[in-house]
Amino acid sequence: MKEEIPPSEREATSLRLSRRNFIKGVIGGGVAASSAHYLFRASSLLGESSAPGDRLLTLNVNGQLRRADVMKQETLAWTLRYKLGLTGTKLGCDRAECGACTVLIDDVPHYSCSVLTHTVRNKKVVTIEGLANPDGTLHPVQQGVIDEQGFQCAFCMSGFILSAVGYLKTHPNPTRAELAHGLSGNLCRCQDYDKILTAMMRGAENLRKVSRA
Amino acid sequence: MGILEWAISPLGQNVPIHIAWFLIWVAVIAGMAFLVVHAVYMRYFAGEKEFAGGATPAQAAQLPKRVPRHSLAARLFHWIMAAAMFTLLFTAFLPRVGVQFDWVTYHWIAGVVLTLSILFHIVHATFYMDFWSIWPDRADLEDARRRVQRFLGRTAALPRKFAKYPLENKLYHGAILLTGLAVVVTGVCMMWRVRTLFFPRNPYLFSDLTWGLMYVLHGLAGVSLITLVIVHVYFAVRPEKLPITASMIVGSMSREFYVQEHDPQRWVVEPVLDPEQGMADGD
Amino acid sequence: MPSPKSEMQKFGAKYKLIGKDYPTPDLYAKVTGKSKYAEDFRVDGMLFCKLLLSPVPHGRVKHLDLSKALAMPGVKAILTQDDLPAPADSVTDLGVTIKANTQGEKALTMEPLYQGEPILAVAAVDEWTAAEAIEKIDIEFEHLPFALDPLETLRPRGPNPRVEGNVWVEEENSPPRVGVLKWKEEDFAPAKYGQLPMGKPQEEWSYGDLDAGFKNAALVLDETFVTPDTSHQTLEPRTALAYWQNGKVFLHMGTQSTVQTLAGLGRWLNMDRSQIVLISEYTGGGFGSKATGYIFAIIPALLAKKANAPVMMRISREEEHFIGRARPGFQGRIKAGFAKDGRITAVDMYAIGNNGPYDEAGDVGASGEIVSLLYQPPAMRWRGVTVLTNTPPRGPQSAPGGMQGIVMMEPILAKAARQLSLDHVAIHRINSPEGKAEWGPASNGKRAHATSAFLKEAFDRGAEQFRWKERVAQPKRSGSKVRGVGVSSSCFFAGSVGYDGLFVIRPDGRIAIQSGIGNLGTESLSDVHRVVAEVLGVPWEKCDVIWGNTSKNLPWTCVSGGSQTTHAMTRAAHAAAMDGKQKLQEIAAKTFGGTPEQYEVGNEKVFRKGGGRSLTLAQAAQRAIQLGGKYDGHEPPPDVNKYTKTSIAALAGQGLVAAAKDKYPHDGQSFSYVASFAEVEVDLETGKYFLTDYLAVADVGTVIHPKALSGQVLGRSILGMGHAMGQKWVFDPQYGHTISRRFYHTKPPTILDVPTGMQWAALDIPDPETPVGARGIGEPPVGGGCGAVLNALSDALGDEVFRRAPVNLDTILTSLEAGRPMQEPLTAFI
Amino acid sequence: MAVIRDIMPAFQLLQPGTVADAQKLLAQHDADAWIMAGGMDSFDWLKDRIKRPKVLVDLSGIEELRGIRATADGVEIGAMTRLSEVVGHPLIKEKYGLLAQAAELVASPQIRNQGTLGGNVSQDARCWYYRAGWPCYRAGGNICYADTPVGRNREHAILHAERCVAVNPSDTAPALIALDAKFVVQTPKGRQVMDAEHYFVGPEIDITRMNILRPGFLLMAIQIPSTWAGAQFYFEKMRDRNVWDFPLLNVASAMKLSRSNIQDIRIAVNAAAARPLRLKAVEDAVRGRECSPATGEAAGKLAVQGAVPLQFNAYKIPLMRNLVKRAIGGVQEAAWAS
Repeated sequence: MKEEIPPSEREATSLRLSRRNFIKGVIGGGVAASSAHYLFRASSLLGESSAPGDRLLTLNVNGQLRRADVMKQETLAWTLRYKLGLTGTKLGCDRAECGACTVLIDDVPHYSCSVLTHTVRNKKVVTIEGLANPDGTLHPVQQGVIDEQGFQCAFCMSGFILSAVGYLKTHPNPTRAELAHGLSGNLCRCQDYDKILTAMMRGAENLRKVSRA
Repeated sequence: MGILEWAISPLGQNVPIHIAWFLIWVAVIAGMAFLVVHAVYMRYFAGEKEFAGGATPAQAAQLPKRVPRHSLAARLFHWIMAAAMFTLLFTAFLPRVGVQFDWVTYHWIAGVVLTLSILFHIVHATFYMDFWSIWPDRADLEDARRRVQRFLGRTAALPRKFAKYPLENKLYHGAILLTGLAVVVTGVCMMWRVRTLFFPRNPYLFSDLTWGLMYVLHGLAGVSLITLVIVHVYFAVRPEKLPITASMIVGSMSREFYVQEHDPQRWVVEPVLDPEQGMADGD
Repeated sequence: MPSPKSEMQKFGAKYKLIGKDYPTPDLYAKVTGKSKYAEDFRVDGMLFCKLLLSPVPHGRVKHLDLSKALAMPGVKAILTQDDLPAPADSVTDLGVTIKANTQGEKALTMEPLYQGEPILAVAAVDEWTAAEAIEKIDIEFEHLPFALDPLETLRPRGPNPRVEGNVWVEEENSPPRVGVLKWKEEDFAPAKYGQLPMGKPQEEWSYGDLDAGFKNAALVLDETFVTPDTSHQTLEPRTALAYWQNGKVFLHMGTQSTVQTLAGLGRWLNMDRSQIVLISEYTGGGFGSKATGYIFAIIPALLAKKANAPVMMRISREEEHFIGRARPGFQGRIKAGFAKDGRITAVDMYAIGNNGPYDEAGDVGASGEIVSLLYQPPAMRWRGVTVLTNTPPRGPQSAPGGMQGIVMMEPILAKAARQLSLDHVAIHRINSPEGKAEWGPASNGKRAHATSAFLKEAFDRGAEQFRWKERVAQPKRSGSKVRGVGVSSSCFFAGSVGYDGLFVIRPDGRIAIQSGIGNLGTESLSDVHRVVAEVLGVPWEKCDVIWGNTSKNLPWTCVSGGSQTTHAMTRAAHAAAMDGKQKLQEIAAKTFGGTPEQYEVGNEKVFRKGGGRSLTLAQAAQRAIQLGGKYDGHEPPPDVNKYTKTSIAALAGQGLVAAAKDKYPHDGQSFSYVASFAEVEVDLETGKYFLTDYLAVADVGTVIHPKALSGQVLGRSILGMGHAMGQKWVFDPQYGHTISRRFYHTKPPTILDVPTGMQWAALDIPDPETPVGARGIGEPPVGGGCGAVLNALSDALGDEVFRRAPVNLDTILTSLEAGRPMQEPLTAFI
Repeated sequence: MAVIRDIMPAFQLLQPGTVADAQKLLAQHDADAWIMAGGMDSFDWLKDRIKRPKVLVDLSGIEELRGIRATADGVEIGAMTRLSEVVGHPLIKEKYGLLAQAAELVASPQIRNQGTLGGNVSQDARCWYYRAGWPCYRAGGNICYADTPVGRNREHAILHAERCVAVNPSDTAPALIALDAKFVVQTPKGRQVMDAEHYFVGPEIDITRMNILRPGFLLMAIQIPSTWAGAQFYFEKMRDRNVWDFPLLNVASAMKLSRSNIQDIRIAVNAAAARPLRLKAVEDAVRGRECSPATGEAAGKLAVQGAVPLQFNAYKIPLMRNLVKRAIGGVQEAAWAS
């Protein structure tokens, strides 16, 4: 039943398609029931991995270059949470429906549960952990949440904040209704939409103040 | 490679859903192979036909010049059925081999035509025709034995001439009857699975497994029909069988051919007063 | 007509902290992504587990072969029903043993009663291996008859969802058992006309003279209404992580209650609760579905033991749909009589609740109680049946039963207003409870009563703020659009009593408040403890709330559910604060002489009234440690719960330990109330409608934390709106499978489905029966959110469009097209 | 075999940088390859473990498949252009606003940021039986679970259903048909340019596919001729939720008026059948007639001729009738509408 890629086929593929710009990544995920599993899970073993070299990626996350051993079928949300320890990105549905996993990729909000990590090489990923200044000053949108006591359980919060940050980059001065559209790819099951919107509007205001300053 | 396609039903059971489509090619190849083998046999190995008995010249003289063989009704049935069968086979299998078109409607309409024509044929053959003429009798089996023995170089009595239908013809009819009934019965049930004019669609008439088996049977019978049709067409165009083929069009065969192949005791043809004129009613 | 955003409401005029906004202590961690929910923890050597779910709605495993799965490298253990401990009996605080229900839900089963029920769990080095192992498992089921729709199984020869029957039968002194309830064929006659059949009920009660009520009515309406089954679908699935250390199991999971979850875990694991450490600092929503945890959390715990390694069980959204609980849908019918002025004369109510296969949800019973309180019928009969079906298990969801009762009743009230030519607010107002309003059936000849009710005031305030009269007067139809406005009453139980408060004034002068409340975002976790700071006159910045870990010495606390926390725990906090104050005064008296009464507490000091010597809190704490005994926790108060005593013992010597049980008097049952107002705009050519405005006015007693309250009032309103606007379950009746598995099928409301400027208000009238005057708010708005939208729709479209919720454009369009209701009247799960 | 969902099985990930390379890879892996554009549809199939390609060919690295270019006769949009780029592009907004409107109503902002125009038009059916992995016709089986005496088929087809009653859920497809767009498809035998409506396939022709793409085929670009640039457009999508929902029905039309008469028109609907339907009979009937509510009314009635409702989707008939009516005759806006 499982689709294991025989090594011979992998090599053949690599050989036949050796032109330089041809393939940016060839080797299969190669998990299945092989020993590769152990390699993946013990991702601390990065250096001694006998896995194919191109499973090793350098990712630009929150302004830092991070190395990770990433399976081909691995989603960005998984890599962030389980390989890079950035658990602020939540998995609510894993199906691009709830938005809890929203991160910025090159400043644009994406559902990280539905992005293969191998497709974000050379891109800039920003998660909730990367918003505040290193000195601890919160991002204006984060500050908006504090100001307005936005959100209840907050499982959706990082996704909402990143959606707002992404949206505000292109629409710095939205109306309440416009911002609601900008945030509409995120679901809040506490249904705290009114307070969230108020907090995000406050965030937009904070952001305008900061950028004016 | 299995000969069936399986699927997991919503309840987690493995159920067959239809035959594997490569069987289409198996059937085509089988038909062609038969054709080649038979043609080679006929060309190189078959001896002259030898018969015992048959009509005496006197008897022959009393026969009409054209011996009636198939009634108009029988011929209509045959050709309608043939048209339906070809439509069914092409609509069923062409899309499977890559020729895509809106096939289902044609398929079920042809299926209805086939079903009705077969129903007609069953009634007609049972009540208006010599019902037993198409079934192998003891003489057929005995003659078949004799022919095999003689082919193998053993001594055996000469086989007799045929009744209305040679044994091969009867066997073929038997095969087509089985496969035909299988496709028709399953096909009629399958009409509940699609939208037709006749009844509300209800794919839950039977259990998933029963349906699966039905589709498999329909498919197996269907591909068998490919082979059978190839064989049938092949015989129809073989030179020595052409008079029989022609009789399916015009309804009769020549007195000579009748005398040569058939045994008037086994296929009784009413003598006519003026053998040069017309022919008696066939059935 | 969008109403102007309400002016900033001012609360807590006589308080420093109560009624004021403040950033809650969990907020910074949440906003920076540092807050850790169950799935955010990592343990060395952690395995992952995946579940094999039943593909059949009712069956038995007749063949199971695990060998190929177990042979896979990386597969560490497989857990089945055989590995589960027998469910333990439970012992109440009063020492009464409650026998375990052997027919209740198990974490894993070989006799699945709904499609999606967990059969077994595989622990492996990663999820990919676990998933492939599951695919290698050979499993076959014997198929048994199943029932999805309560009415189907109540029919004389209808299928039973369980081999033993289709309802729970109460037994004296033993756990309930599954039995059979079938109605007669003739009972089903009304179904032909779309009316609910009403055969033999399981339970019934009545009060007042029903016949006279109907006889004297100017108008009698008899309406059948069907409400949807709706998943809680908390955004955090019920993921759990477990590991064992020194015989103790450490469980990370999302749960609404911290302290109250231990009991369930102890029972399910058949372990002493002292051997269980629950870590649940952040919970991604509950809405009732995680009130006291969930049984599936024991799967990783038992697997961790079997595999001798930590196990993370990540629950997928689809699994959450199956095991994550849902509100029971009702098939209900109410006959109500009205006097000319709209006052209800009698209510005859019948409710059938779809329970799923396991433990009975209390919704059916609560529905009658809430209707009896909220609409104050002078005579009422309530009958109910809770029917088992082969659908995912139900559980309490915000305003369990109350919401369904309100949703059955509200369309009738609106219809009556139209038929009697009455104003909708007026008909709600005239039937509203007030003061110590009576509710429920009589017991020993006396009906119970509420602590207070100010719903009429809420309607008055709301009508003004919503500009109700203007809106009613405005034109209804323009172009292809038609507008409608609706109001709804709403209420629910809002408080319990008798829990403990506990805090320590530390030698550094800070106050460590021990909170056994769960953190699911309502902020009651810290809000209620503002009372401690308020009473002691301590700045909030000097208070540390300790929460979310049962090894951190927490006091006996109510279940964080059912809107009881704010009420129960402000009382407990108040009691503990008074104890702390008393102890400070005593310490001062012991230190400086005089009597405790001569000392005052304030400004982080205890000082002699009128000036003089004082001790800072830090000094007092050091003094308390010197004094020992009751002051530093070495002698706990005698009447606190034994759980609290254990915590006090652990805290003893760390400072001034203040602890007390809430023994404040309490006359009546606490309820909170909401008056809801909604406006919709319907496009008659498409049936599509938009909710254009909404206002909820809450009577929740004293407002503790306005922003948190606003989140609850509007958030729970939206939860109710979801029931009106689209949330539902759909099953395929042939296979008994859930086919609405995704959010785009079950349709929880999005931010664009609700008005961008919703409004709320709170009366801020203290409840007279509790020291701070605060009642809970989680549940009360839900029925109003749904009822107001439904009533606005019928205002726009008339009475003949819908007879069930949710109402979608398809319903509206086909009914308008046909000129009569075109919805399936009774069938569940359409 | 027991079934498990929500774990994406392993596959080989190939990320070609050019179309030529992609073609080679597709030729090499043939039916084993799965083409991923934005992935918004692909991930569902993969995570459910229902489709198990050995090879995933990710097209996101192919620059030549992206971008919006003005051409001599209109505009060409690369198949891999993100929906949000389509929505925001000045040329599209200005001249082909119909497409921008349609694209803006797709799912949610994040999905529009990742989903592509090519992916949106090529997406698979959303029938909940099919998506549950049940062995229906579309999945290669022999049954339609939605059209049974008890099937739940509120979202399903009212027109041209043939065994399968699933619908095409694309929002941009009808807009492209109305704009008379041409689809450029690279096949192993060469490049084909076809009318938008010929890109889509109904179940009567191929019950397992929504469009003409077969293994080795690649949708390259969509060309919109200037014929309908700046015409009078109408797009309306009906859905249950106001974001992240598939259409219950949508309509797209482009109309040229000469004074108050309809000089020419193209109109299409989707979610009514397994492929987006161009309503040619309606176009022919209203061409030359006055653009008025009465014409709209007649057009609406004509549009739904032959519609066959299932048990739960009868509403789609008046809905389609009224949407077509509005597309041609206009909407009566409420006086109070903001």
